[in-house]
Amino acid sequence: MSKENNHISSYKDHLLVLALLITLTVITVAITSIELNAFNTAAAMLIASCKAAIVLLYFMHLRFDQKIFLIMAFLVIALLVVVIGITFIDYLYR
Amino acid sequence: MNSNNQNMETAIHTHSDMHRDDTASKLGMWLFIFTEILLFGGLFIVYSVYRYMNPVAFHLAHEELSITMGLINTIILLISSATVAMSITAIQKGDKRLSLYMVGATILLALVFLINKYFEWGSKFEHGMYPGSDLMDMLSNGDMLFFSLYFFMTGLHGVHIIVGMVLLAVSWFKIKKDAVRSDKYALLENSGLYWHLVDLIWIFLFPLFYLIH
Amino acid sequence: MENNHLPNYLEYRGKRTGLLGWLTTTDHKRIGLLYFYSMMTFFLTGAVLGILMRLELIAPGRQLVDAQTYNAFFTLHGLAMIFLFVIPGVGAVFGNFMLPIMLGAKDVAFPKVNLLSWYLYVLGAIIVLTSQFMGDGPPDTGWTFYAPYSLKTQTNVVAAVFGAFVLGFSSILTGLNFITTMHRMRAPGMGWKRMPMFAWTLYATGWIQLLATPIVGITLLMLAAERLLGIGFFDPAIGGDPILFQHLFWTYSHPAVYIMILPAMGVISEIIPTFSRKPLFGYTALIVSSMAIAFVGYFVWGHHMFTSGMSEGARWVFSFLSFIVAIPSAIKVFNWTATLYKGAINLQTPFWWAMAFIFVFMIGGFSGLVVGSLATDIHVHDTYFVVAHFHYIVFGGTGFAFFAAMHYWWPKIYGRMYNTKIANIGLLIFFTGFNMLYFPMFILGLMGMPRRYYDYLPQFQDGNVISTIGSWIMISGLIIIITNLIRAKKQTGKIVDNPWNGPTLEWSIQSPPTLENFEELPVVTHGPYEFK
Amino acid sequence: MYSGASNLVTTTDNAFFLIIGISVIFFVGILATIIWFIIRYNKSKHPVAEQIHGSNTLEIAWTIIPLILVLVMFFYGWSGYSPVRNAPKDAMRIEATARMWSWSFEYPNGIKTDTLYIPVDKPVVLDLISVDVIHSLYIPAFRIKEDMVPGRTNRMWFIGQKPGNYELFCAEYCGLSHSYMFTEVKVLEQDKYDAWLAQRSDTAATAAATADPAVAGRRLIESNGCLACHSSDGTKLVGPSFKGIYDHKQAVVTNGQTREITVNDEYIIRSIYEPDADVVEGFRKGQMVTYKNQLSEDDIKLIIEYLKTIK
Ligand code: HEA
Ligand code: HEA
Ligand code: HEC
Ligand code: CUA
Ligand SMILES: [Cu+2]
Repeated sequence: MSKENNHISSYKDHLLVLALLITLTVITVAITSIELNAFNTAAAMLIASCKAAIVLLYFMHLRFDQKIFLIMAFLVIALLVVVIGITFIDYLYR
Repeated sequence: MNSNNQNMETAIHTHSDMHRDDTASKLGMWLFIFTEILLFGGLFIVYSVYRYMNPVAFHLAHEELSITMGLINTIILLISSATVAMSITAIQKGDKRLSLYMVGATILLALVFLINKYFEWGSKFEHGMYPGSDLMDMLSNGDMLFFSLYFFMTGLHGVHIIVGMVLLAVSWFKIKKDAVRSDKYALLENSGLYWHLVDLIWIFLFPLFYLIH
Repeated sequence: MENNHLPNYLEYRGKRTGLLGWLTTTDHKRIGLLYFYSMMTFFLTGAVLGILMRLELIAPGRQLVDAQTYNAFFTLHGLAMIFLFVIPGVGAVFGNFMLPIMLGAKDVAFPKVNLLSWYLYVLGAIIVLTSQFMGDGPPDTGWTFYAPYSLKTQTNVVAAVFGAFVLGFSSILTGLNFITTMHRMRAPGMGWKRMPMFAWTLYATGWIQLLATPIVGITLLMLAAERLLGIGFFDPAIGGDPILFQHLFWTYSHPAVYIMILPAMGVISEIIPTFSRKPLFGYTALIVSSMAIAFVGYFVWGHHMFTSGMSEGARWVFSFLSFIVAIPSAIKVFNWTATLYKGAINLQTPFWWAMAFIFVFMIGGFSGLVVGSLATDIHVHDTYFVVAHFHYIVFGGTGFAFFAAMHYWWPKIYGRMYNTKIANIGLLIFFTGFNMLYFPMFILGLMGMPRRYYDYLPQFQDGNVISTIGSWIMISGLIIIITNLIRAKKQTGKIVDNPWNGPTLEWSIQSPPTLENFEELPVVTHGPYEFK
Repeated sequence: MYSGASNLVTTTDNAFFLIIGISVIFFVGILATIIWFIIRYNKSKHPVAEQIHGSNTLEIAWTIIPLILVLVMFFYGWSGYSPVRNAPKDAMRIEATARMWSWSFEYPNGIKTDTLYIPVDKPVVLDLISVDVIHSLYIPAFRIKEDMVPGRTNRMWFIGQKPGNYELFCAEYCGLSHSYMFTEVKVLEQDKYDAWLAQRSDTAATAAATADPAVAGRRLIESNGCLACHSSDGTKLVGPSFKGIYDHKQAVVTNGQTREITVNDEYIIRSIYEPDADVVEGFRKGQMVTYKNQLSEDDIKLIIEYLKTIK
């Protein structure tokens, strides 16, 4: 803001992003309604992650803001993923 | 001594105004969002572990939820995310009226989301499915875990919706009173960030509870 | 006023005065003191419980209280010491007071949020303490709240859990505040590589507070929901997994031990250069090691669960990582030692405290290696060996650093000097008592005495008697130390701005500081530990 | 140390000595250095400090050396622990059940005891079962411990290598009488063990068939750990005393309502199968867990016969 962040996204961009998100949502519903077994979960989570990334980058402005926010957000999410992974070292190999 | 102190008082006030640091408050909000991500992260761990341990029960239980309801709510939240983002663009461009409309629309959409949720939960309650009910006690282990998580996670998400609405409502009044304006909109921006977080969490809750099997 | 001092923050009168002035203050220094006074109250509560437990354990069989009361004692003792004393501990008291000054700032980034944290702290504490008197009696789960016992017991667990949840909130807000302060409020010229070590350790701590606390928050919330609403998460009777509770609990509570120790290490890193008149040896290495402790410390939680029936692979990974996390601590100890080399060592009370810290911290840390190793932990897990480990490192580490910080910054905070001779004697007695109290516990643990035991077999008595006597010696030391400090606070006399010739910014201003800390914004031109 | 009581003692104690040994060397070394510096570079002797900022060589050295040492420690800990996991196939199986606050051990031939009897030099696998909360079976002399988690079965195994009696503790906090949840392991020579087993199966069988049902009932009460909570002499423990209980009029709380009942067969069966259905006034719900899977109705009949005898 003020000096540090003067990028203003246009209304059109917001609407485009929204359209993209809704499309992705419809796609997940479609994909998961057909039987794909394990792939099902993977596809749903992959699309959810894409949607989350879009929200973070555009709606939450990470793409245009100072890089530090992007780095922090990335590290935090990576941390969560590693924690889930380590927890599963227990559950997968019991 | 007394007058000395008086001077100090005023000195602080002018000072703190001069040193308004919007980036600091944005950083603060981001840090808070990280905390929230980990808060739900804990629940995601629980969810994934129990899903792993009870795949069949989770599959069957999820069919009790209505995909249509979930889909509608997802789209509502996505739109509300866009409206709040546009309200920020509007305030940045100095368009107070549009900004007010957009924040208003966001709050309204949030309300619709909650009403939707109310009916969704309500229909479960009608069938005797609510925390602590006899029906719930009779469920098989996996079903019990699924619905416990369902109520807990969507419930906690609902609480976040309400907090977000309060923040947005405050922003609305501040915009109205010109306390939030084109050169000073940190409050709106931060409320917007918080609102996007609420959306972000739902983006994961939706497939986890309604879709995957 | 003496010495032409400007009115300091203690004398300053704003809109509200007296008690109300304190309770509505947003001044980081006053908030630091609010934390200090409330924390000492809780510490003494926990400490008295510790003494009572030691009395009970002086001989097998019933001495003072019955088993239920004893179980409630160690639960409250653990809760008070961990959640009310060492977790906020050094950070909330000395971090609040010193961090902005060390950075050359007027206050923290969000002074009102800072006050809110304190209120949440007190609220959480009150909830935890009232849980003792409400409902069906004091909780008796141990501070770890392991399910399913915590789901089954009839005692008032929900309130205690909820109190811990509120305390977590307070801790998160403090971390958030400090991190933002360090990112945004450093004085001109104070680059990241010019921040004092204490600030750096608070930075690392802040991240743990932010990213680990919510996990225990949500876990405790689930536990409360399970007890109140009967929805199932952890009860095996409905398919829940009690081990998952342990995973989530320790995902926070292991990082939490680094919340406790990192600021303490920061204090030691301030004291040693000041009294050796030398820059901190390996400043960069110390920064890296702080961040490494915070980071790796996040992934070792499973070492509390080696006997729980975790998978083999998980035991392997957690043991391995536990050893890795010892390395950054080792680096710190080596650098502190090296800082003394070719210094001009000034043997003052804070320095002695720092040395006592290193002594007990090493013992605590080395015993951490024993419990981090698989074969040996199978034997000593949940025995007095672990009790000895964590008292050495929590009390000996964080507690000693807390006292070291008190002795180091007392003149800065109150502008009064204590009697150093009495302080040294107090320390000596305290140190002797401390080792006598906790060292026998190592032996008891190796002999196989389990912890949380109200009663024990006769062969364990010798160790317990020595330990109990040690606790009395330690009380005597502590009473000397505390009265000495309180007397200093009251006594009038010359105010010393910089009694130790400290190099960092807090020593460049008057003691006690003025409300705004600096009359004019300092401009920093060199690293934190430059002498002459 | 190195008592050789079980097959795990040597490896575990080796790990102890290695870790403690390295630690003591470092501890003494660092302490000596500090003391030396304090004396040598005291302000009075060395008034002007040299402004040294650090040394990369040293930093690397004291990262790498401890790293290697901890890896060695890790390795010893790991290798000392590995045998704990791999039980031999031919090991003897015993089912160990923990409940608040007693132990029960069931042998392959169906005998139950509250003390663990094992033959010397024979691998023994314990299936660890808990019926209520987490307990932990700990035999200090054997250097072994594993939690007993309700809802799942953990395992441990060991070889008792020296005949004798060893303590067995509950190491995981499990409520009021956690510290009294204590029993013994008796390691017997093979022939003595066989004799014990024969005698036990004998008495168990005869007791069930011929002897006084009250004696059999008493044995059941002992082996199922009822006495952890119920005394037979009128003392109030966690649960009401068994003394004079039969035919006694009792106030109980059922679904929140207090009512008066007479203790009879039906009520006792209910108390044992659904302890929370009627809660005796002045006692706490949720302490006693159902014995549905442990005691048959016939068993309870015997217990009742015994209860009738203590007036
Ligand atoms: C301030 C808090 C604190 C700190 C800093 C630590 C530090 C460490 N802790 Fe500790 N721990 C606790 C607080 C803390 N702990 C508490 C409260 C519990 C009990 C909880 C409960 O159950 O109630 C516990 C329990 C605990 C356990 C579980 C024991 C059990 O229940 O069975 C383990 C197991 O691995 C462990 C390991 C370690 C290790 C490896 C370190 C390491 O970080 C230590 C590193 C330090 C050193 C190694 C010493 C300095 C180094 C040198 C002088 C150089 C030479 C070094 C080498 C050659 C390596 N701790
Ligand atoms: C910072 C943390 C901290 C501190 C400082 C202490 C301090 C003490 N602890 Fe601590 N302890 C824990 C953290 C801590 N403890 C934790 C986390 C547990 C685990 C709980 C659990 O199992 O859940 C535990 C468990 C624990 C046990 C094991 C209980 C069991 O497993 O059965 C014991 C037993 O001796 C004990 C003793 C003591 C004693 C005697 C002190 C003393 O050193 C206290 C020092 C204080 C004084 C010496 C008194 C000072 C008083 C004055 C100056 C005022 C004078 C007033 C009077 C004399 C009335 N503690
Ligand atoms: C963990 C402790 C515990 C154990 C072990 C235990 N009980 Fe109980 N028992 C209780 C408590 C507490 C009550 C009272 C509350 C209730 O009725 O549930 C009780 C109540 C009873 C009653 C009703 C008593 C009355 O006065 O009406 C009977 C009969 C009984 N138990 C039998 C047994 C038998 C037989 C066993 C062993 C096979 C046993 N109990 C093991 C705790 C225990
Ligand atoms: Cu069973 Cu402790
Ligand atoms: Cu740990």
